[in-house]
Amino acid sequence: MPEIALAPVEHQFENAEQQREAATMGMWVFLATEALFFGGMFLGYTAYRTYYPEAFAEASRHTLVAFGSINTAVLLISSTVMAFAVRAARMNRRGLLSILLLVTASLGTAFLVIKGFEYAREISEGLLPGPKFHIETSDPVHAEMFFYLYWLMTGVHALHVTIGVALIGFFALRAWLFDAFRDHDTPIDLLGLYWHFVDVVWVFLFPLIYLAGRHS
Amino acid sequence: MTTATLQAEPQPVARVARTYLNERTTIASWLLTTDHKRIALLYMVSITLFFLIGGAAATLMRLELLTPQGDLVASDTYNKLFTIHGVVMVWFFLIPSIPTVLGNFLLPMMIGARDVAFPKINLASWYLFMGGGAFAVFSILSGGVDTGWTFYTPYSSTYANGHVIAMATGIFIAGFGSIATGLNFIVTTHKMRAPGMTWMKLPLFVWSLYTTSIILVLATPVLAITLALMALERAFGVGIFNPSLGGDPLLFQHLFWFYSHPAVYIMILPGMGVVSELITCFARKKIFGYQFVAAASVAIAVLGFLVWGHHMFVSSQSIYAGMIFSVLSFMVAIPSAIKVFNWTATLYKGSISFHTPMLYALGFIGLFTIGGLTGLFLASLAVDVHVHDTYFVIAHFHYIMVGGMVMAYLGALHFWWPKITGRMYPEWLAKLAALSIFAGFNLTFFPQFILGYLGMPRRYHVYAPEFQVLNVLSTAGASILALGYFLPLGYLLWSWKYGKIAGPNPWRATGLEWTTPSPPPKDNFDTTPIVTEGPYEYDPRATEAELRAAHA
Amino acid sequence: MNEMHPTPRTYIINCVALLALLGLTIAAAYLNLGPFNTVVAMLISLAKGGLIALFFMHLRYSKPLIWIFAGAGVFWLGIMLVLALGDYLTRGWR
Amino acid sequence: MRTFFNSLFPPQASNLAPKVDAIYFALLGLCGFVALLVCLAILFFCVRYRRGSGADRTPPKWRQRPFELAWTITPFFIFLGLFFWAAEVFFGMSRPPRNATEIYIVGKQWMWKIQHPDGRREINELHIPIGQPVKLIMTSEDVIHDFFIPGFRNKQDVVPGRYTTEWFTPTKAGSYHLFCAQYCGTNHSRMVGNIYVMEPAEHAKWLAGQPAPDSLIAAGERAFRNRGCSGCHAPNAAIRAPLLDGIYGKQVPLSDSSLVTADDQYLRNSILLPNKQIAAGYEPIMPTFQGQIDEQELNAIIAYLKSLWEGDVR
Ligand code: HEA
Ligand code: HEA
Ligand code: HEC
Ligand code: CUA
Ligand SMILES: [Cu+2]
Repeated sequence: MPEIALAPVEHQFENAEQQREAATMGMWVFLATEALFFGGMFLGYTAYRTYYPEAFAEASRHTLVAFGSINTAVLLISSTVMAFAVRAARMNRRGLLSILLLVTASLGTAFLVIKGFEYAREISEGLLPGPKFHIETSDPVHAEMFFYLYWLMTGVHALHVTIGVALIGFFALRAWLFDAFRDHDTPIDLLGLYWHFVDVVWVFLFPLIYLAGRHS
Repeated sequence: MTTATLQAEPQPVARVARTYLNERTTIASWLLTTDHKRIALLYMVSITLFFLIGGAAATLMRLELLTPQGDLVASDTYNKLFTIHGVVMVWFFLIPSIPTVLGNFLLPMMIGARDVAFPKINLASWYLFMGGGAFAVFSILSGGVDTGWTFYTPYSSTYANGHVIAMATGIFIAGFGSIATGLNFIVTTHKMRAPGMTWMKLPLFVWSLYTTSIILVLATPVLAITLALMALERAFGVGIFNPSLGGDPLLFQHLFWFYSHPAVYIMILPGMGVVSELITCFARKKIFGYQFVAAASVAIAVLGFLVWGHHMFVSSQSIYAGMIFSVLSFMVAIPSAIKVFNWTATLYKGSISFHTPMLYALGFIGLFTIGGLTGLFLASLAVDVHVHDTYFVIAHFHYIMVGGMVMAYLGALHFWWPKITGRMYPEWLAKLAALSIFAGFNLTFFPQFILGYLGMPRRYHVYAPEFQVLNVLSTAGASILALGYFLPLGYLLWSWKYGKIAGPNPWRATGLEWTTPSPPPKDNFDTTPIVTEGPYEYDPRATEAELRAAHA
Repeated sequence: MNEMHPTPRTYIINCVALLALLGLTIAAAYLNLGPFNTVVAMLISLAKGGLIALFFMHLRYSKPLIWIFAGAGVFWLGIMLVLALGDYLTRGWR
Repeated sequence: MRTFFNSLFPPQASNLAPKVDAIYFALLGLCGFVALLVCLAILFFCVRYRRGSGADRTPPKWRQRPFELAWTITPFFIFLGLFFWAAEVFFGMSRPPRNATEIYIVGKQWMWKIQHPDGRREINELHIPIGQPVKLIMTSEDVIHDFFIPGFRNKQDVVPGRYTTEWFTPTKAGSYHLFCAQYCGTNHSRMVGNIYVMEPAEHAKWLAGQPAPDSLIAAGERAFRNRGCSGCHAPNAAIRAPLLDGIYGKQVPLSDSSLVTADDQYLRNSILLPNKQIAAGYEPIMPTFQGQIDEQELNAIIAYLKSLWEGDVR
């Protein structure tokens, strides 16, 4: 993530405008790299799903669509709150900013907790690939492939959520204690971009994982 | 020759000027610096060390290949040697070489900025690079890795012995260093240009760094996730690439080459940028077709992403995919052709002098052309079936990477050495080195084309006896090459202390970096420059007239 | 950048739209549309991602340069998927 | 002179070799010409316009654009031509003729196991008669290998978990190198062998000298019985399973209402991953034989299933 400027304008920049534009652009470039980082796994998923659609559909039916849907809603709402937080920062409303950030972070935490329950259930049902993996389907080999990809993709995503929650919490604290973002809202802007990106990734993960085989 | 040199009079130094070098001198001031010029030097020292490691492995390999039997080292050792050689040379030397050393040093100066956009991230990228390097060195010292630099599954993930995971971690971490550098360069080029420095006034070196950065940023993350998946498969038996768990080993190859083919353009574009600078300066001529050369860089960066499957023609990928990748591979050669022809045309009616950097630049054009043209052989499907994974491929890429990029790196080092250190290198010694590198290089790698078409597979520790003669030639060449590389190592260090004082612009080159003192002060420019002229306002006739005047 | 900014109203509408699309995608998944299930799901995801990018990430109010970089990630991802699937889908052809 | 040439150029011993070499020489000529042109131009300019040479340096009047267009478009068409030529030959390389002898190859670290249709086996050696097209059906027991015969200009990766094919018609008697060309571990460079191309008469003599083989089909039939396949797939079996007579080459309807051609890969999958594709109208009860049947036995079974083939669709 581009660094968070503490001094209003660092020595290499001419003015604050240039500094903000540079930081915003840096963040977008970073998000492009993130997209391709996830992209590698998406390619794996797409390739195997086109080859083994039945196995993937059956395996997908073993996931908990209710949990997944709730989690999607949680993330979407947290994104909305984050958008308001960015707005609060721009308006220099420190109290509102820290509260909104805290709400966002709590929603993120809720997402992780729900995901944690899901993981626990899947482990107990033998859906964690490995020696104990067990699934009642006609093509267990590729059902297991689905679950490799499931754990990888949601795992890497959850890691991103965790990082996001930690950062948001930390920023909330700084906003509250030091009023760190008065007239200097770029860091919050960037944080928001990151959080929305994590949300977008999930928006694509959700149908691929939970909805692949619902209709049959 | 002496009259032909156009060096400005050395400037007498009245008092010690404040430069980025002597501004502060503690070790901490180096290790914690955020000055792009110091970071460039940190990188320079580090990649030189890695070059020596990779070169030592190459030396041992070439010695082993003197005889058809495997008598110097065991098979496993040989396999580890070429893995170390490939990994270190690609990720720890060639990819960082010009971008992180000369790019870091010059990019801000060339566009009239005080520093890159994110100096702290710049420093962090060096630490990431060194952290990754530490993992790589650890895995080498603790037993090595024998997968080849391509890490093909399922060999790497299931059957290989050695510290594959440590090596992959090293590359993974260093990869994020690359991403940080690329991100920095992109934003810097977009946002930090001095007033008047429009895109059509950018030096071509900046164009090449910019396009390189685009590749770095969009390709490297795919390598990261690919190696991570491979490591997970190795550590926990995750079966993404493992056929016995229902996976497809070709998926790994697709992902790997999606990164690694664009990565070869990471390795050549900066060299092309350097050559554009050198040719114009030493021919004292505006580059022929500036816009086309710049656009060719962009075209290479984009098209370079469309051809990765040409490494997989015989991998059992679909033959139709093979055909698509083949035709696209031909297309990606067109922008390279544009560059070669424009450089040649630039020489026409120039006023050409042959200082060491120019020798390297001319060497680059010749050797890159040969390497690139043999790339066309490889892109031709039926021919690649025969020469895939033979020494023909080895020769192809060494012609581009060593004959092209390493030459460009050395040329650039010599050209900007006076700017970096404030001193001149010794010209005659440098010319001797350039010539012996050129001769040694061709003797090393030309025979390998023949070997390849004869059918000698690569990664062979023992080989059929009829291949011996050509291998001996190759090893002989490699010894000359090694000596050639040691010369600059010695005299450049020497010149840092004892070289002639260079003055701000010994080549009388255009470009903002030459308007600063040598070595430059910490913030490069006292006042932000305002750019009114194009990047290559050279005039060969004026140069000739001056020369005649000096004679008279 | 400051002149044109989304209002709270925009954010709320956006949020509601996203949740509605979420409902739609779940509902669509239970209909048997044959191969179109995946297509519909991906189209809805694209719409959702687009809304988030346009309004929450302020893409709609950003300079063209930002559009280019946002697009670059998607575009290059597309290259990867299309060309690799070009292999996977034609392997059986003879 | 001949021997000198031979040390620079591999023997041309298959029908493919002249075709590949033709492209190679065309490329050599073309690229040599272009390289020469570029180098001579550079050399000429460097001499003529060396500093202080007194040559005329008035800027030329002509415009740049025509040049740029010329050297963009010319390579474009040359490249297209090259592509089509090489792709045409490549396409031919991937389509074996119908009358080709089918030979099974199994690669494993670090040897080549070869099974002829009549059941003879060889290791790291392959004896074939001149003039008879050969189709290799290859798979690997462990990692990726590559079956490379420089004298034939042919090579193909040998991938675990699936069949790849490669074909050629040997045209010159002699002994040719066989190399493993895909890095496969410690003894990769020792995974080599010889291809012996013989006059048909000599090949027959060689055959006669070999111990009478247990034919591949016979071995397959035995395995089919011993492994219990016949327990389900025999006409009188108690379990309802498809009859396999004549299956090879047929279009098999699957339970997801698609059709597949029953080729080598399909038979292999049916045995190793029976539940991946279910024949329409049957229960998915066939057990998997993954890990129980090794590649050679599998090849024998498939050869046996193919021998049950009647009819003339191929
Ligand atoms: C910097 C590195 C670099 C560069 C720039 C290139 C550039 C090119 N490469 Fe190369 N390549 C590698 C590094 C590089 N390569 C490496 C490392 C490998 C092996 C990896 C491994 O397996 O370990 C490899 C392997 C490789 C293969 C796979 C071989 C195999 O394993 O079977 C192929 C196949 O198509 C290929 C093609 C090309 C082409 C078409 C270009 C083109 O971009 C070249 C374009 C340039 C020119 C063509 C020259 C100038 C043009 C003219 C003067 C024009 C006029 C010409 C005519 C009109 C004929 N390369
Ligand atoms: C990227 C850059 C790069 C560079 C600069 C080089 C440089 C050299 N390489 Fe290459 N090479 C690769 C990239 C590179 N290489 C890659 C990617 C592979 C494929 C690996 C794989 O298959 O996985 C390869 C493979 C490769 C092979 C094929 C191995 C095989 O397949 O079996 C050979 C064989 O000759 C070779 C030789 C050389 C030589 C002689 C040099 C010379 O130019 C090097 C000269 C440098 C020096 C000589 C340094 C001087 C220092 C010393 C001499 C120290 C001496 C000290 C002691 C011995 C104690 N290299
Ligand atoms: C328990 C009974 C059983 C055994 C034992 C068995 N099979 Fe099968 N096999 C079936 C059934 C039922 C099907 C059809 C359903 C399917 O396609 O999976 C089938 C399908 C097949 C097919 C695909 C046929 C088609 O029409 O698509 C092949 C080939 C085959 N078996 C070969 C073998 C071989 C070889 C063996 C022994 C190594 C074997 N089978 C052992 C029950 C069995
Ligand atoms: Cu088998 Cu290399
Ligand atoms: Cu390539």
